[in-house]
Formats: sequence, structure tokens, C-alpha cells
Amino acid sequence: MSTSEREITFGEAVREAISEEMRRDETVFFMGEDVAVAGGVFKVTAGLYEEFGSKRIRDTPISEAGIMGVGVGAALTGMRPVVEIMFGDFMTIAMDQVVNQAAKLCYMTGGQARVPLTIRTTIGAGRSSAAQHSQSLHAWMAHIPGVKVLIPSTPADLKGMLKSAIRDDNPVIIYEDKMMYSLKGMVPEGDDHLVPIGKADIKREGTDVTIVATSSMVQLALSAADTLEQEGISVEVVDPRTLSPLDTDTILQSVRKTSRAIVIDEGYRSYGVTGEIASLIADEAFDYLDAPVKRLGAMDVPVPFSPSLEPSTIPNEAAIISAVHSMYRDVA
Amino acid sequence: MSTSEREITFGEAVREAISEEMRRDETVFFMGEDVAVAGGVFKVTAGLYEEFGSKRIRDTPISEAGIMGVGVGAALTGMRPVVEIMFGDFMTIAMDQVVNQAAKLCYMTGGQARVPLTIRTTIGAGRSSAAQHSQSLHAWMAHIPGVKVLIPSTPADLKGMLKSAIRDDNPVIIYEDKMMYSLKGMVPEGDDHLVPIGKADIKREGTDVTIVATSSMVQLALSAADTLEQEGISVEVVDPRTLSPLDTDTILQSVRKTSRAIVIDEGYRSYGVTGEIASLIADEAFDYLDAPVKRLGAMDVPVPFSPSLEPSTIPNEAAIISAVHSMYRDVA
Amino acid sequence: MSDDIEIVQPSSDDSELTHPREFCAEMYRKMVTIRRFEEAVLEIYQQGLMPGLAHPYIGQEASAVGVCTALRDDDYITSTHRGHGHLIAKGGQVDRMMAEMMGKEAGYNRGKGGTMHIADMSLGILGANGIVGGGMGMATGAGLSAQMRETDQVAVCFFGDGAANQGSFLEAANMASIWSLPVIFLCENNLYGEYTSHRDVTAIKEHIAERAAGYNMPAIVVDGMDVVAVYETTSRMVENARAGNGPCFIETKTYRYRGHHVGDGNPEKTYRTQEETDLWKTRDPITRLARRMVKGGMATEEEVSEIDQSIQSAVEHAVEFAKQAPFPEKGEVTEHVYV
Amino acid sequence: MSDDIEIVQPSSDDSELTHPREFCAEMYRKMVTIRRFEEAVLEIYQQGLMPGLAHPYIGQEASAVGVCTALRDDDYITSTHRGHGHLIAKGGQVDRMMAEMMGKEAGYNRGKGGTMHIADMSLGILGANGIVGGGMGMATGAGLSAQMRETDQVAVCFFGDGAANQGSFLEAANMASIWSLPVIFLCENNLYGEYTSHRDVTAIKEHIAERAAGYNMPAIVVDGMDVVAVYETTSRMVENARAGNGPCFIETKTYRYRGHHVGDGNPEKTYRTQEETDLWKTRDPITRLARRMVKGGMATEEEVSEIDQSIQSAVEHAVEFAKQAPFPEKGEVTEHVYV
Ligand SMILES: Cc1ncc(C[n+]2csc(CCOP(=O)(O)OP(=O)(O)O)c2C)c(N)n1
Ligand SMILES: Cc1ncc(C[n+]2csc(CCOP(=O)(O)OP(=O)(O)O)c2C)c(N)n1
Ligand SMILES: [Mg+2]
Ligand SMILES: [Mg+2]
Repeated sequence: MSTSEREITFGEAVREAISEEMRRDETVFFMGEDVAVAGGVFKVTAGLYEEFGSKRIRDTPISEAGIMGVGVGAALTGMRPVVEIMFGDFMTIAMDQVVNQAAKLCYMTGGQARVPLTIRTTIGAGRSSAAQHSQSLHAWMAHIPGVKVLIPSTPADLKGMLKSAIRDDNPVIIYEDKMMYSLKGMVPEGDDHLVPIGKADIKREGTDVTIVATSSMVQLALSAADTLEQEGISVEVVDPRTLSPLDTDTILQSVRKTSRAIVIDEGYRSYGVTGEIASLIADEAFDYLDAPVKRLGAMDVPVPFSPSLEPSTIPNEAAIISAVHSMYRDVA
Repeated sequence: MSTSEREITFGEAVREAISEEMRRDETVFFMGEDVAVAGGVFKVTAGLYEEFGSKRIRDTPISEAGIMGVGVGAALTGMRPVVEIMFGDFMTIAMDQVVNQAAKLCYMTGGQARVPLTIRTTIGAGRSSAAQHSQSLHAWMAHIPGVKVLIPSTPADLKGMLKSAIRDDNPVIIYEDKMMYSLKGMVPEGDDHLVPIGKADIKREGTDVTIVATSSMVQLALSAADTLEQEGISVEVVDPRTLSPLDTDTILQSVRKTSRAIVIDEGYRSYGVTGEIASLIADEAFDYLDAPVKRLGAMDVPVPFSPSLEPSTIPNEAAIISAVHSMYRDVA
Repeated sequence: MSDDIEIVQPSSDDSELTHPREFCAEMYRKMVTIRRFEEAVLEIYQQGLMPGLAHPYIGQEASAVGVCTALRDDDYITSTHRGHGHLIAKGGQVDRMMAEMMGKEAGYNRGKGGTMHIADMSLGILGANGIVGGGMGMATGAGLSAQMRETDQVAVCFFGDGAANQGSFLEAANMASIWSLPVIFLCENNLYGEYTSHRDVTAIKEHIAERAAGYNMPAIVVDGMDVVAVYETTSRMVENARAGNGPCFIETKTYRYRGHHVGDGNPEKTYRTQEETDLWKTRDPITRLARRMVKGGMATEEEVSEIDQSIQSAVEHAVEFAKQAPFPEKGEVTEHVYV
Repeated sequence: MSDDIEIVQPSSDDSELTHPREFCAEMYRKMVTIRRFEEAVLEIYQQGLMPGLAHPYIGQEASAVGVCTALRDDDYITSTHRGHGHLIAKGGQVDRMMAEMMGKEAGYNRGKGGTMHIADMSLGILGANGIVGGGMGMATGAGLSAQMRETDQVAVCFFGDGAANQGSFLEAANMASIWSLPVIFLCENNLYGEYTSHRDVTAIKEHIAERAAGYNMPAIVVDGMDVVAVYETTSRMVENARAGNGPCFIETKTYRYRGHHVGDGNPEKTYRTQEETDLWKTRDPITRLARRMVKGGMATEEEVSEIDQSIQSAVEHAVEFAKQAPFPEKGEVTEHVYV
């Protein structure tokens, strides 16, 4: 393993992961709407077409259900497709192929079928893109057995996890927060940087409160932790990185140490990621908890367009800090 | 309101609700695959076609996404469609129209659009129908703001809630457990029996443990309660009936009284209904709890076909009883 | 295949306008309003006054205006992400549209929808739509509703060449046809879906309209840069639909002069050629109609430029109105989730 | 529309069989195997030995066998809820199928899939499918995979008349065509989707094959009760696909003698007529092939009934095998969620 590092963006991490895996394994190919010549609407796959050509970097028709089906079929028969669904909101159109086919084929066939399909899609509000282009619907997939669900928060994790996803023999979906594509971070040099699927990461160590945060919420949690440190509250930030299978040990260990937990995710608050993780903690760390587990998620409203409304629907640093404060009040 | 009662089945409750509302309001109509002459694959809508004819009881092509779209369009323009999606598993095909259109139109248009659309679909395993015909995917919809989610457990609730759904000006989805269609129960006479949306029901009063159970799990919880009573444990069974909007007050009141709670739902255990309700209780009744909140859901595996495997994937009475026992051990 | 398609012969630019003066002037006004509105949108985007992105309709005006002129106020349309033209043509007010684009409370949707969701239920505008192909079923449902309520309303489903590859088209076309619904599938073929040529992703011999035959409905191809031809074609099919004869498919051949969205600055440097754009601009629908009106003695050059002036100032006023308008109150964020 | 469709002329039952004896006998054996297998399924259902429901293929045998006989072992098929016929025709073993139907560990899927999910990856059987229209994209993906791996494999996508109304068809057909993939869309038109006549829900002039023209691919209609015609037609199109000439659409006109599923006991009392069923039975594919073989001197009546006998006992043996086979161990319930 190489030890030196380079700074790249979240978006560049996508491109590097795909191109390295495509060089390594000729059965890997990439397809989606406007991903080739145009390099994708977020431009994160720019350059792949020039290197690999139109066979392996493939522009598709606007047919989300169809391209997902094509991905499943190609994966079943010896290829390793990477399928891009431009906005996570459009996954609504492709759900059958992922949920009823890809996720179940190995099980339903008694282990015969392999579906080494990687799905890349986006989450995240904050661009005034309104209700149909701003949802973070990853909880849906985490609810479904048979598909692995990744939700990286840094360029290094994204690159290493996307590469692991492509090499995995199971269907894997990776959610990229579109607001983070220009976020920079250090990534190990070389094409052997892999981050294991199913392993959480402690993004900051602390002793008083555990914040379990996903994707862009990790950045928020880290800056809230800086602020809270000045008040003398030491925050540990745990990034699950994989929602399914979930690394419950790392989360529980942290909470058993700190005795307080907050869970933050940008999906809708109700019936989503935070409920799962909070109830896990509340159950398995019951005797350790000094305060109820708090949850922060997107407000349960369709994402509004107006810049006067949209920001208030997403968790922010102030909300995290006040949630932490409330945990001390609650028991005081 | 009439006070006398009659015994009908869960399936008959569907038919009565639709036919009464169709008589009452000529803008109500019903469509789905094989729902007319054939009376639906579960035969629960038999007879409607004979009374209302092929215009208002409409057989559709096999086009789940399309018929949902037609439902949305008709609802926007003065009709009150009731759309059947035969198996809840097929909702995967129609998600865009429900989630990105129906659920958001009122909000996105600043209150202009009304979408009085009722969606009926099924949940429930146990018929050896395998992985694509046995899922209980209602948690997905409960995760989405803008659509009301009903999950009745008795003929009276089903009838009264389906009628309320049809009269509601919002999109409402009602999940019927296909294993319960022949379940019998008393229903108030007359066509004015309505059950309010958003109101939980205490299906059995008790003092020691609260079981929050949905749909067919209510029946299981009731019989577990009988068994536990003989051991001297008094169980209160709370049926939320509506998942969204959730009647948190009734649930919390019960737990504050009993100090112990179990949440049971037939959806996959992870990232589903039980996580939401359990984390709600663990947070808002934190100081009242004598034991961690336990959760029971479907095993996180695609539903297997073999009768030697399938039953073990669904919560059963023994599992409920042992969960209750564990709550006493945990604190002992 | 093309045997089954009616190709409307392009009307010569020299041929006389057979419609009344005011009628032609109104179509002209609508087209110019769209053009100026979109130019203003590009401007406010540059100035940072419009949050998000928008998809300009410039170049395609004849399609929206020709179609909507054939409709009544109580007819329905479903629109797309590139919806401003459709909305203005169906009667949408530019000030409330502009306010919506800026996220203001005076906007059609109280600022909650933005460019991709503008709707006016009172004008039968069931909404722009951010989901490509998302309006197919909805338009069909509106047609079903009209049929069941026994009105003679018609529903027009606007969609692009790209959207023709969404399965939702098959399902909607099939249902509209078996139930003889008053639905017009109006495919605006502007040659591209985002940055991809329709030729590369659309299996057809020559016209997207070829797909209609598989659903047993009439299919027509018309010059989408000729507002009169689009109007006449649509009118004929609207009559047909009102009479209970079922759906049809109309493909308007058109072109967007600008990029896919306001931020796609120079398509000619990437996915299309300058020659192509220049060629299409020679068929400009606004210039063509103006020329014919002047030639036919319906209006003088001065009268035409008076119209232009008055629209220019109406759009300026709309921008000013939108700028001044307040944002929605913070508390509104939780309103309208349910009725 | 029908101009664009090739209607294969039905071969006369008196015409000579031009294929080798053993070749014809093998098709005959396959058809009889399907028939006997399905009869056995009905029986074990009656006896309560099969959990759940199954969809009998009886009557449609010529379609599966004609098609799959034109394929190689390494070609792919995607099947449907009514999949037993396709699987047997592609080489599936009746004992492992029967064991699967009873939920036994010796089944193709270790009892975890049941009738609607039987697959044999080693034979290119990518699986039966419980989702109507669910295999369209998968077959197209298998075709893409073959093309990318530069093999000359072909993928056949079986689907019903009902499935032709799922949007997934449009999307798959479009992609297969633009990329010239070796995919054959094989529509088995048995006149009904569940309890609904395809006429009531399918907007076509006459043939579902009409829809193929909209995707610029050849479309052929063939008598699905004539195994030789189906074989010859498919063979031709398989050659074409192997040669890199892209996809095609074949509609086999066929009929299921039984109800939609094993529990749909008497369709003639509800959604179809006795006359219709009787008429189709006069075209029975098995009887027809037997008659032609005997007439052409390829086999004596005795030889034919020997084949029948041996198949009967093979199927009986399969049922016995399945009955005796153990259920999967309880612990297996959590295996195979992931590879
Ligand atoms: C379901 C879905 N897929 C993809 C997109 C992204 N997208 C927005 S516009 C567009 C191109 C649409 O092309 P076309 O239908 O030809 O309309 P045009 O933009 O040319 O007017 C795409 C792919 C989307 N909004 N919705
Ligand atoms: C997506 C989906 N919708 C509905 C069903 C229920 N269903 C099972 S078979 C069937 C009819 C299919 O008709 P067709 O495609 O003609 O096949 P056939 O049964 O005639 O072989 C239906 C509606 C399903 N399994 N999947
Ligand atoms: Mg276009
Ligand atoms: Mg059929």
C-alpha cells in the first residue's frame, strides 16, 4: 500500500475509481444518461469517454428502468456494469429492477446468480433544485436485503468504496451528495486504495457525545464538534459509511464510551436512517445512555424551491449544537 | 351513527367501502388489473363491476406506472380515483408517480393542486409466493411526506379508513395484508362508518407492557397478550392504524403508563417502521422506560419460497412472548 | 413505416395568412413574449437573481403557441422541465412566473416550486415537471377525467424527443388509445436530450412519430418552426379528439437555440455544430410570422415593432415585480404538505 | 401497419418435414415433456404437495420448443411467471424443477425460489420472473454483454401479450435497436393476461408485432401452435442476430388450454368461451407434430407412444424424486442474501 497522499475532489474520486477499475478489469463498463461525451451533468466522469471510448463509456437513452435492467442482465452474464442514475430522485423509476431483481437474484436462485452491479446516484438538497431533484432517498435501499448501501463522506472514502463496490460480486449502490463534488480531501496515492464495505470510520475521537453522521452531515458534525470543543464538550463523530450491512459494533462501542448519541442524516427524518440507528443504540446501549438519543434529518416536507425556505429543511450546525445542549438539559 | 353491527371479512370491507363511496360520489371510480369482471385476483372487488359497469370499474393494461399516472391526472382534474396495485411488490414500478408527483403536487404548487387519489395495495408473506410477491414495503411510503399511509388490522378499521381515504383530498395509500382477506370482524351497520386518518387505536388495554403492532401483527400481539396474561403480564396493544401522520400521543401515553414497549411490523426489520416508532419511544419516553424498546420485523432476507424457510422470516407469537420475557430479564 | 405518418407540407413563407389579423397578431405576441421572457431569465440568472437552473425555450416558440392557440382555457396541458413556453402560450402570466422563478411568494407556486413546477390549475396547466416523461400518465388521466365527466375537454401532453424513450410513453399511449381518450401526445423534437443527439439514443427510421402506429393512433409530423402549420394541425386533431375519436401523436420538428439549461453556455463548442444552429435560426418562427404579416398587409413594420416594444416592457415590468416581491415567510415551509 | 410485418405462412399439416428424424423427435420429446410436467404440476397442486400457485404452459409448447431449439446451450433466455415450458425447452431437468416447485433443497434454487424464479445459469436460463415485463431489460443486458465480450451469443426475451403493455418493453426494444444487440423479443400472444382479453387492453390494429416497427426492427408473426414454423422463423432471426444485425420481434400466436394459474379452474365459465378453447385445441402442437412424423414415415404410431411412455415415466420419477427430497435446513434462510 502506498502511503503518500494527494488532494483531490469528491468528484475526481469518482472518476479515478471508475477509470482505475476499468483499466484493471475489462469487464467493467459505465453507462448512464449524458455520461460519455458530456462527462455527466455534474462533469465528474469527464475524460472517461476519451480514454475508454463509446463502447465502455456508454450514453443511454432516458430510460432509467431500462438501463437498470440492462445493468442487471449484463452483470448476470459476465460483465461488471457501473450504472449512473443522475439524480437519486429518478431511482423511483428504476426500483423494480434493483429491488425485485438485482437484490433478490442471488437468494432466489439459491446462490446461483451473481449480480456484480454498481449503481451510482446522488442525494442532497441545497441547490434550489426543488422537490424532484433534491431528495435523499437512500433509506429505501437500506431497507432492502440483498443490496449493499454505501454513503461516503470524503474523497478518500468515496474513491476507496466505489472501487470496492465495483469489485464486489453483489449489487451495491453508492450515494454521492451532489453538494460535495467539489469538496477536497487527501487520498492515498496509487490504484490500490480500497475502503472496505461494512466498516464504519471514526472521523473524530471524543469522549462526551457521539454523533453518528452520514455523507455531508459528517462535515457538519465535524464543524459542530469544533464549536462544542470550545465549550468543553468533546464530540466523537462516527461515520457509518456503509448503511447496509451496518457496522453496529463501532457505533455501539462509541456510545458505550460517551453515553450520549445524536444521529444525523439528510434523508427525511421519519421512517429513515436515523430511526434505525437511534433505535439500535437505544436498545443495545440502553444501560449506558445518560440521555435519550436525538435524531436530526431533513424536515418531512417536499424540498421547497425558494432560498428563503429550503435551507431550513436540512439539518445545520446550529441544530446539532442545540441538540447536544438539550442532552445536557434533559438530564440536568 | 348506527350502533348495530354485522360480521364481515376484511375483503368484504374493501368492497363495501368502495361501493358505498361510489354510490355517494359519482367522481369516485376504481381501476386496476383484472379488477372488473374478474373481481380482482383476491376476489375482494367482485360484484362492483356488475353494479357500476366498466366505465367506473375499469380493467387496465399491465402498466403499473401508467395507471398510477392516470390516477394522478384524473385526481388533479375533478375525479377521485381508487387505484389498485395488485401486489405491493409492484409498487416498485409506480414509485415515481406516487413519490415525485402525487405526494408533492400540493406542496410544489403552493397549495393549488389537489390529488384526491386513493391507492390500495397489499403486503404480507406466508403464502409461498416467494420474494417478489410477499414484501411489506409500506415503510417506503411512510418515509415520504405528502402521502398518508394507512395500515388497518381489522375489517372495521379497513372499511372505515378506506372510506376516509376516498373522501380525503390528499393522496392516501392503504396497505391490506393479503393473508387477512378472510379474517372476520364486526363492523358498524350503515354507510356512515368512518375511521379517522391519523388516530391510533388501543386494541387491548394493559398495564405492564405496550406492544405497538401494525396490520396482521396486531392479531399476533393480541394472542400473545392472551398467553402472557396467564403468566400475570398485562399487555396493552396499540395499533397505530395510520403510519403517516402518526398518532404519537397515543403511543407515548401508553408507554409512559407501562414503561415497556415492543414494536412489531411485518416490513423488513432494518430501516423500517419499527425503527421509527422505537426511536420515538426511546427518545420521548426515555425517563419512563424500565427496559430497552424491542423491535420485531421481517427477517432481512428476500422472502424464501420453501415452506420450511418462509415462516421463520415473519414475527410469530413465540418471538413476541420471548421478547416480552427478555424485557424482564434485561433489568432483573 | 412512414406510410402511416402524415407529413404536413410546410407552408411557404410567401403564402397568404388565411387567419384573421388579430388572431395572427395574438400568436405573434405570445411567441415574442416567450422569447423576451426567456431572455430575461438568462439575464437574471447571470445576475444571480434566479436560484437554481432553468431550461430556455428560445427557438421553439411556434410549437407551444401553435398548439395552445388551438386549445380552450378549460383544456389541459402537462408540461416539462422546459415549460415556460407552454405556460405562456396557455395563458400564464409572466409576472407571476417570474416571481416563481425567483422563489417569491407572489409566484404561481408561492415560490415553493420554481421553474420546473409552475402550474396554474385555473388555466388547465397541470404543471411543468422535473421528471422526464413524468407527465404522460397525468395527461392521459386528465383525458380520462374529461371523458368520464362528459365534458369535451382535451389534454395535451408535451414532451421531448428524449422523453420518447421513457416507458411511460408506451403505457400512456396504449391506455389513451384503448379508451379513446381526448389526449394529444405532442412530441417536441428539438434533436437533443441534454447533450445527446436523439439519433444516438432513439431507434427510429426517421420520425419519432413512427412509434404512434404501434398504438393504433394517427401520427403527424409538422414543421415546429411554423406557428401557423402547428396551429392548423393541432386544431384539426383537437377537433377530432373533442368529437370522441381518441388520441393522436404530433411531432413538431424544432430546435432550441440555447443550451440545455441556462448554464450550458456554448453547445456549439461541444455537442452540436454552429452550422446546424445557424441553419435552424434561418427558420426562426417569430421572424417568419412577422414577415408574413407584413407581406400580407396585416401589419406594418412599425406595428410589429410596437408589439415588440410593449412586450419588452411587460417583461421588464415582470422582472421588476418579481425582484420587489417578498420571499415566502419562513413558517410557510411546513404548509401545503397536505391540503 | 401490417405492411411492415412478416406474417409467416402456416405450414400445412400434410407437408413433409424437411428436418432430420432425430431433430423432429427431439422437439416432440421436449413438447411432450412440458405437457406431462405441467399435468403433474396440476396434480401435485391438487394433492397439496406444491406450496403456492403455478402457471401452466399447456397448449403453448410449440412456442418454447420451437424457439429454444434454435438456440445454443450458451445462448440466454429470460422467462416469465409461466416459465416451465421455456426452461424445459432450454434444457432444464424436470427432477430439479419439480423439487424446486415443492420447495426442496434439491431444486434448482435450493427451494428458495419456487416456480416463478427457477434459473439455471449454466444453461443460460437467467430465470423465470414474477414481475410481468421484468425480463425485458435483463435480456437486453445479456445481449449487450455478449456483444461487449465479443461472443456470438444471442438472448431471447420471452414475454406475454400482457407484458407488451409494460413500459419496460419500449425501453429495452429501443436500446437493443440503437446498439444492434443480439436480442430476440419473443412475445407469446396467448390472447389473455390473467382474466383479461388482450383485445380490451392492447391498442393495436391486429398484431402486437406492430409495435416493433417503432423501434426500427424486423417483426414477424408466426403460428405458435406449429413448432416447425416457430423453429424455422427463430432460427433465421437467431442467425441474423449472431451476424450482428441486431434485434427482432417475433410474435407467436398461441393459447393456454388451462386457467391462468393452477387455481383458475374453469376459464370457460368466466372470461372465455368453450368454442374458443375447443378451436385452439384442434391445432394442438403435439398432435400435429406426431401426425406429421407418422405421415412422413419418420416414426410409427408405436414409436411415438413409446416416446410418450418414457416421458411419462421420467416425469413420474421426477415427482417421486421431489417428494422424497428433503427441505432445506432452517439455517439456510440467512444464506445467499449476498454472494
Ligand atoms: C426521469 C428523468 N431522467 C433524467 C432527467 C434529466 N434530464 C432533464 S432534461 C433531460 C433531457 C430531456 O430531453 P427531451 O425530452 O428531448 O427534452 P428537451 O430538454 O430537449 O426539451 C434530462 C435527461 C430528468 N429530469 N428526469
Ligand atoms: C408487474 C406485475 N404486474 C402484475 C402482475 C400479476 N400478473 C401475473 S401474470 C399476469 C398476466 C400476464 O399476462 P401475459 O403477459 O399475457 O402472460 P401470460 O400469463 O398470458 O402467459 C399478471 C397481470 C405481475 N406478476 N407483475
Ligand atoms: Mg429534446
Ligand atoms: Mg397472455
